[in-house]
Amino acid sequence: MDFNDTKEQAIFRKKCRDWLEANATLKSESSTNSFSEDKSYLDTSREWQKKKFDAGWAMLHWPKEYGGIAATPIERIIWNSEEAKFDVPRGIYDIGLGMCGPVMMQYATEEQKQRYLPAMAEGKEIWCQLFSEPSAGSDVAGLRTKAEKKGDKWIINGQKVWTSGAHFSDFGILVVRHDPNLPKHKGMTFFFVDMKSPGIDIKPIKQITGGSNFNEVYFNDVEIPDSQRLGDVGDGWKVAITTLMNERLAVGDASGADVNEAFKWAKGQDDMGGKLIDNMAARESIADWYCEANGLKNTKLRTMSALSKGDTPGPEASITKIVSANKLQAIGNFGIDSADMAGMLVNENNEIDDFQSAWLGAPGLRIAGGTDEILRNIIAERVLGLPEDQRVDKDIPYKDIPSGK
Amino acid sequence: MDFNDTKEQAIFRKKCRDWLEANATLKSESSTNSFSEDKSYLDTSREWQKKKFDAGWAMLHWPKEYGGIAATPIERIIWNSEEAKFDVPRGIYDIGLGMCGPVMMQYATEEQKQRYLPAMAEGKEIWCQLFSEPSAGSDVAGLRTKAEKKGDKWIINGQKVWTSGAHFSDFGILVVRHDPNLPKHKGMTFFFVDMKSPGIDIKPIKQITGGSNFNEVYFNDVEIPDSQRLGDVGDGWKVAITTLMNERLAVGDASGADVNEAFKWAKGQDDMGGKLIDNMAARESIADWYCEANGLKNTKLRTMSALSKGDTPGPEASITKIVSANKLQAIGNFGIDSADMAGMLVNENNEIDDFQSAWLGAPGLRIAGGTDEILRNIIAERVLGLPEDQRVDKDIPYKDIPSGK
Amino acid sequence: MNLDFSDDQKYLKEEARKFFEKENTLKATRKTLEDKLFIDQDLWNKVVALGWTGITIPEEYDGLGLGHLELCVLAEEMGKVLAPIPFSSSVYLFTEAINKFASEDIKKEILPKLVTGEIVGTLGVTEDLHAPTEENISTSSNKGRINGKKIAVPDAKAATHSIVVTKSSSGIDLRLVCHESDGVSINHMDSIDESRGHFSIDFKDVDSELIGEEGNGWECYQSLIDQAAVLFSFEQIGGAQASLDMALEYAKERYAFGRQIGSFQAIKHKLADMYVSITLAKSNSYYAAWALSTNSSDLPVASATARVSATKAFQFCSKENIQTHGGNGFTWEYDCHLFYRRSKLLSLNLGSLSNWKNRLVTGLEKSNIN
Amino acid sequence: MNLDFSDDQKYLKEEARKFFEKENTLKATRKTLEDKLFIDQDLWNKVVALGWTGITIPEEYDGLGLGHLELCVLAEEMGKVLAPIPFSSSVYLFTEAINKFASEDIKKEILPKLVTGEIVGTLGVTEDLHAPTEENISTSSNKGRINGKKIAVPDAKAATHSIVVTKSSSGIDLRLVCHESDGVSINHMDSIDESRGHFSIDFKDVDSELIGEEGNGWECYQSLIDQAAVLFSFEQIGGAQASLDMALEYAKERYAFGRQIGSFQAIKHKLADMYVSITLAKSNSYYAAWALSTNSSDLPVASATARVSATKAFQFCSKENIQTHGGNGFTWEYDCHLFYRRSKLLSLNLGSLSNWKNRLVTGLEKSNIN
Repeated sequence: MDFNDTKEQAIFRKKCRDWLEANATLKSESSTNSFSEDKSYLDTSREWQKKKFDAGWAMLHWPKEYGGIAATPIERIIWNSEEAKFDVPRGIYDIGLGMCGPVMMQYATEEQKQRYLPAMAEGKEIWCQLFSEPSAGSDVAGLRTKAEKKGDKWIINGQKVWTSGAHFSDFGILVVRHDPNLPKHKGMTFFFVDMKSPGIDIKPIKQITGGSNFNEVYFNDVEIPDSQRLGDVGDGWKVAITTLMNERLAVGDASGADVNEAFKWAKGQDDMGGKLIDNMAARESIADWYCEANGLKNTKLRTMSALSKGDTPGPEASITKIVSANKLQAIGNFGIDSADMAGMLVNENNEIDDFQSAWLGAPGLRIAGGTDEILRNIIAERVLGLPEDQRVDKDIPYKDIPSGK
Repeated sequence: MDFNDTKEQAIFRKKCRDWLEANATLKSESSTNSFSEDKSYLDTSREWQKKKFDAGWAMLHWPKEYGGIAATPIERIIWNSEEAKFDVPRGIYDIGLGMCGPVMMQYATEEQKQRYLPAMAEGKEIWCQLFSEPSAGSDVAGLRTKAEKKGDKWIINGQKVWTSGAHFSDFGILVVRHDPNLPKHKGMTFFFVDMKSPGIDIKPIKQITGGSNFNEVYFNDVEIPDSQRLGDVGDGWKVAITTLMNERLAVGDASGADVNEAFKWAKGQDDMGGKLIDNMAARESIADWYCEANGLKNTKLRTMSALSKGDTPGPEASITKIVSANKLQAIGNFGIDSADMAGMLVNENNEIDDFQSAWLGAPGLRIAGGTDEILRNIIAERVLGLPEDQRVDKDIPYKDIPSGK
Repeated sequence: MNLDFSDDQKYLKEEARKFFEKENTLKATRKTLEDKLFIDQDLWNKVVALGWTGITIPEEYDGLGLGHLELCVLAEEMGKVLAPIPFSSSVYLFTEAINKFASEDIKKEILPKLVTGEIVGTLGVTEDLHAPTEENISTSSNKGRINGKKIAVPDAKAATHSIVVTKSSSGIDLRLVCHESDGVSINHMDSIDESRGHFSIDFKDVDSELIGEEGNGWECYQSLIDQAAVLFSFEQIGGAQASLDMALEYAKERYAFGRQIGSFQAIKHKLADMYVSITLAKSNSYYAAWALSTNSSDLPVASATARVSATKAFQFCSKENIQTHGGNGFTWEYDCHLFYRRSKLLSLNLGSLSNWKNRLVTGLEKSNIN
Repeated sequence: MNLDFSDDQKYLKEEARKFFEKENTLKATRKTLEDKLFIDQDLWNKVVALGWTGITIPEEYDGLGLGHLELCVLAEEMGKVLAPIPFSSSVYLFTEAINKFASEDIKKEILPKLVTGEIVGTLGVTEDLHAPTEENISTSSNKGRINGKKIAVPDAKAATHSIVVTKSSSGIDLRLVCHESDGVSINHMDSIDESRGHFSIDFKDVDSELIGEEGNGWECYQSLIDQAAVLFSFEQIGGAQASLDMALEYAKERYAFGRQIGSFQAIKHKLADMYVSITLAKSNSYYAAWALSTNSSDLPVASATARVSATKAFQFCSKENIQTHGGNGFTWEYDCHLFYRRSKLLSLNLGSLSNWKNRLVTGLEKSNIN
């Protein structure tokens, strides 16, 4: 066991570091680049992506012909850990590069790859993902959006939901139902679509936090050329599931107030009857959260160790979200309660505002990218090898599956 | 709202009280009658039961012809609450009078009722219940024990398990499978059986506590006259389910160390660094347990209020067991931990011994008479009206239901 | 032996339920929150017209002269619909303070106007980002003149008067302030539940009247929140029950994997746990209601027990109601978050959960049940 | 970047697994508990013969001179089978104490015999029904003579020597005692896990030798348990993993309602939660193992973190393993309770969970990560 780089890794890390120092500034208290969706942030994101692309850092694990440098997984980890130390824009390209890129890489024609992948890596074009539907959340395969073949085109009608960045995306990946008479998982087909196509209508969704990071996307007779089909007709689920796996791996640690913020706050909080940190109940909660936070951190380190040995990562991402989203909710609640009645007040105190955001945002994290319940099922079935739930939606035509109203 | 008796209730309570004071002594620190299964305890139990029977208190809600005084539910509650204050033996007759009596009352012939009920009420004959089997626990209806009709007799072969008091019981109620070709719930028939019949073999089960309050009961070609059948052939489940409901109502509060014991202990426990009760973590746990304990107590009071208005009781028993069994386990663990390393030691300190018994006994309470999981299902389905789990064991012959090995 | 409300009280409860339903109150709550109205004035006027602000006020002061049990059943119904009105501030706290501790003159002056709605009250105690204690109160009263600042005061804008917890040479005093007096300035403060407005009140040499004895203000305040905690617990039970009802309805009509999601044990057992938490809280609140209505010496422990269980129940049920609704539960459009927000407001008002747990055990120590 | 054991260490782990399997150790554990043998002498002799008692002992004292990482992998395997041997007492605590703090003479005398098994050690600290503290230790040492009584000392019968935490004029001293010395009497004490014997040791004017400096015994003891906590956490992870494995096997082969019980979400999610708790504990223990093996300044916080997560994981998994087994889990015949009992022993030895949580935060305060 050791936390030192190998000689090669050290050299590579220095290379990353040198370039980053030359082209960006280290994070600090006054760091400005927190994720947002306004124009200015989009622009700085594009600039930074372009800069990285020109230097070969944009998608370093991609083959050279698409703008990468064919880096190893561990080199990619090294780059990410170094880039994370700098005050650079993040988030806009995560879905495109993390989910759409891989699926294009696997299923698009050579010509399409040449056309789309470099533009994606360079940041010229932003991509989004169109899977979930109002009646297909945890059960994504329950999706209804229709695709009808007309000549060499497909006509799409229906509604997608929970699409991040739909309004500033150029393209999207899309899974739809081409035949409701086939069994649920066999009647789907996968496409990529130009988000500027006529008939696409985008409405933002307001969340309980007040923010709007997601959209509803309506399809009214939207035309997609058959050439933009990814995988065979009927392979939609097979293609989608690989993407979903990437999402589950991408869904990282819940950002927001964590044990360090709770600890720091508890050391300062004092009602003249004593410091909160000396309250054994608060103390034990902080200990529990510290164990969870570091359990996740060290689990990631073990995953990297495995990666650097060439093994493939396990189901850590599922664990990470279950643990960190619930921890976030508990810590937010702890911080709010510690201010007693004044815990209600917004904009009085930055730390309390952070605890409130945690408390309001956590419920979404417990749901997005797989609810606590779905993730426990995944762990039980894929990791522990337990049987799947009794299924009533298999081997019968999709249209005959009970769906309420 | 008030906690006073009505005039009639007060008169009745005094009547109970007077008789009890004349025939028993109030509970005290030195009370001796804690449940056990030795001969002496059986004898004192018989004596006390006889005394009550002669005075009409034994089964006061039963009709006069079977030894009761046709008391109202609230009168029964008053009697129980008064008797509970006295140092008298309890437990031996609970199953017989609580479960076997009612089913005999409902299904036996008049002749049989005359023969068995008064003897049961008087305590001359002890009854037990024979439902569970090694392969039929939570799923009681999965039972396998065979009954074959021979002339006017039935021949029983198989094994029952978790039978309390089997070794000192005179009779038992029994549900068996008379036809494995019928669907699971339709192929069962219900009997009462003489526990002294040839072919019955009883083996005690040792629990993790070291005690043995239950038995395995083996049936080898045991003969039961058809006249001892309760309900029609094939009605076994219908008869059993009414009994099981009585059991779920009978399964009371988890006895053992409760919040008062934890509170008392915490006030005394001191490592010279301060009293445990001043540790906010311990303090908050005690508050939580107090809320649970009193929530259950007050729920019972609400049930009695309903009863005294002539309403029928709800699902409180299920709640009681889920909450109190888990509370017992937590309090036991709290008490043990509070003594640090010495919490391991048995027979050093009575209070710690109590916490250890709670910690060792609670796992059984979370299982007996319906596991936490089964009880949550009951609440979800019977109280909240949620759909039952997907069933794969209905409407097919019992013998075709998957059962592992 | 009867731990239940009387038929008359149940009738009043049913009337209240129908009233709030007819008024479409949950919609009004959303509008109040979204438009930052701080209060639904129209709904409040109707509640006053029904005489509910005078329920516990003796008839000699034009009130209905009823008991606290009637207040409990109303509280539960208001909790179910998150009524956006200053009922708790004005009735559970202000009115009780006047009723219990004020001089005959003040009672004569104030109580009748609370019945008519000419006067609406609230109570100001919090000053900083932590629990108020006898030691850390700094708002001063000197010869009846108040100087200082209270924050997070609910409903202060709608209120014409406040009871203010102040520090004087003789200790803690409760003092009555009219919001129209010189030197009073009231400003809105943003909060996580805007369906009930919260405000700061600045006092610059403000004239005031003493409520209760000089120096016994802290005891008075403690007995006031012992009482109010029981009524809050009924609002919390109402909110918890409404959250469970929403979750149940959704679990029955929402399908996934070809089944009602309510047929999956993960959901069934979650909702069963909600039911258990509500049942425990309800039973404890019933007992506390009895203790309140009979002025039992059990009240401090009984109210803390009701408060702790009801706070836990509402927070748990509103949280897991969102989870049961999945993505929809996280949208502004669904009502789940209104209950989640209110559960937090009610858990903080009167003091946080851990403070009440501590208070419960302190009560046990005093009443040494062992 | 490598937070994993080396291939050699993994090989050693696999060897240990095979060894304990061949020895049918879990059966031996049950026999030891049922027959109150306190230790499986035959298994212990074989463990000694394998050289495992000398793993961290330098070669100059006839040890293998390996590091703590090798000890970690062995600990995990011993935890899986609840090995009924004094390994933790003698190796994690006694041997480490001699190795780290004893004089050269004592090392020369003791260490080689620990390798051969002629000497077996334990550590006595507890005196009463609460956590030992620097203040409440009363066993006295005066000019090297010890008077007092230690209780709940694990493996004392099998041990030839003890390290005893004593109070002297200069403060707390660690002192080495030979159990054959005059004035030592050792008596068995009943406990909730008889698969490891616990004893009282009476000291009547017993001769002893100083370990470490006079008066710095408490610091030495603290650093000893910082180290031992890491090794205990690996035993706990082993036990937790074995509990999950039992539950998994049962959930797959047991049928109810015509289905494997492992197909019900109530069971699936319970086992998923076990897996999560084990994964967190394992990762924290790996990090603590690194801190131990490199003598990092992180050790106090890292070991407390491993200790707290591993204690929670083993207690949770052994408890819910019984629940998963239903009625069978509550029988003496099934092995579930052996793990439940051991989870409690390991959670108390070195001090209770809440003490370790407190210790963790104290460590954070010292290392002021903020």
